[in-house]
Amino acid sequence: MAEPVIKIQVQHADFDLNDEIRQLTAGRHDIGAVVSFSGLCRDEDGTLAALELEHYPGMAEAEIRRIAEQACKRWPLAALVAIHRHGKILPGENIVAVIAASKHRQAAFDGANYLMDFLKTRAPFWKKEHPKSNTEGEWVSASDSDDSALNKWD
Amino acid sequence: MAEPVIKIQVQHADFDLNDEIRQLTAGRHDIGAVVSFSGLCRDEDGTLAALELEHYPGMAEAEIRRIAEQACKRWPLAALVAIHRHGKILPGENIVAVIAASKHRQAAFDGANYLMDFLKTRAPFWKKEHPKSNTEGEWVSASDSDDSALNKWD
Amino acid sequence: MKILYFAWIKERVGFGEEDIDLPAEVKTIDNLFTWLRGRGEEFEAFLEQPDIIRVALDQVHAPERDTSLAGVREIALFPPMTGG
Amino acid sequence: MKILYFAWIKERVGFGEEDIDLPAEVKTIDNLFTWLRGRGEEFEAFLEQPDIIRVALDQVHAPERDTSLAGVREIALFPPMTGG
Repeated sequence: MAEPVIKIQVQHADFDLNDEIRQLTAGRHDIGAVVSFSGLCRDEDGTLAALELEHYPGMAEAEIRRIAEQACKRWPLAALVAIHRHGKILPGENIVAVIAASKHRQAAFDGANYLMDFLKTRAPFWKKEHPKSNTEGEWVSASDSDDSALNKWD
Repeated sequence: MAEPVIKIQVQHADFDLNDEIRQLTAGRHDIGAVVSFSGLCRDEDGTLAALELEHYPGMAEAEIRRIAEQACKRWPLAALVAIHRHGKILPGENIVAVIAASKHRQAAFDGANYLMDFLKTRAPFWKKEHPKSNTEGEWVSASDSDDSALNKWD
Repeated sequence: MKILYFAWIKERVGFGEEDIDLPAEVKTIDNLFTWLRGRGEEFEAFLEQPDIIRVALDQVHAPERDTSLAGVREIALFPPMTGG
Repeated sequence: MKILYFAWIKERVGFGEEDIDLPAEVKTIDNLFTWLRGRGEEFEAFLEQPDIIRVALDQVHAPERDTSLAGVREIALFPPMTGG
């Protein structure tokens, strides 16, 4: 298989998964499976005005790239894309997308899942919740379940 | 969580993953994770003119729905979509899409992966390869690796 | 009884669908296979390896060959699935 | 040395970035924490629980507190990540 294509973007703008997938499969006939993950801003209580996503420019891209390179060593991937938004994000909007492409489906599932698990705990992004009721927001605490999700890759 | 939304479509027309995901998340703020799988027509040798997908109308939809209902019993899914194309499909084109939505990411990954594994071996579809060199096509043989992929769900 | 054939089985039989009155002694899938073999060499040919033939009764997989056909309206015979 | 602060650490310190000449005795991350504590109560406050502070040296995670700062141009201090 050719060298995997890795594309990492940190941006405020939203993304179109279909376009992203079309770009990475265009002109290639060796990709049989594409798995995408999108993470959305939840608000089950209806109390959230917006999320604010802060990041460490430079390191955010570099760290996701390091994780993507690890994934490409572990599975035969044709392409791996990660797009993480920053700035203000409203309930129901996209926060992050990961796309993994491979010849066969299990590598694509595992590659996308692995990249998300490590991105969650290692990529320098921080969420602040701005409630509708309150002008001052609160920083989200890191989740133990995100840390323990990494155990499945040992 | 509300009753999961299940949508099964068997059609010749292509699909737009972004539109499908937008439809199932529209107006909902309880979905934090969406995983999509798309299966594409490969042709690494450059010898394939087209795939022909035959199916059993009625049973194809019913069988995928039975698998989707099993997945919804096993994981807390908000929505599960499967779209399977039939008829003539060219190299690089989409064959199938599965989308799973949930509050958290692992359920979405597992739901999509499970639905694909069982769809592969239980949904009544058959592929015939029409080579560029030959007017008469050949039916694809079932794959042992697809059968053994089911073991991970035991 | 409506009987459906798919993929290469349909090609060997020469048609995809038939409506047929099954004799009273055809009570199970096994009985059906035996009876079909007697209908001509196109049926014998695809039933040479009966273990690989999949059967659905009223659009539900029926993996056991001693399953009764009582009350069934639609039988489908097809090779292992290769979709997805 | 460039020092960056993120998220609630930035809010407590009051700024996100500074250029500063570290004294020669600040040779490790541990030394840096000790020295920062002496700079005022806004630094003491965020360093009350030093174990939860993450450190990156030149944009690479540095989980060990005895890691040397020799040759480093950019140090970042931030809370556990909550992206994705």
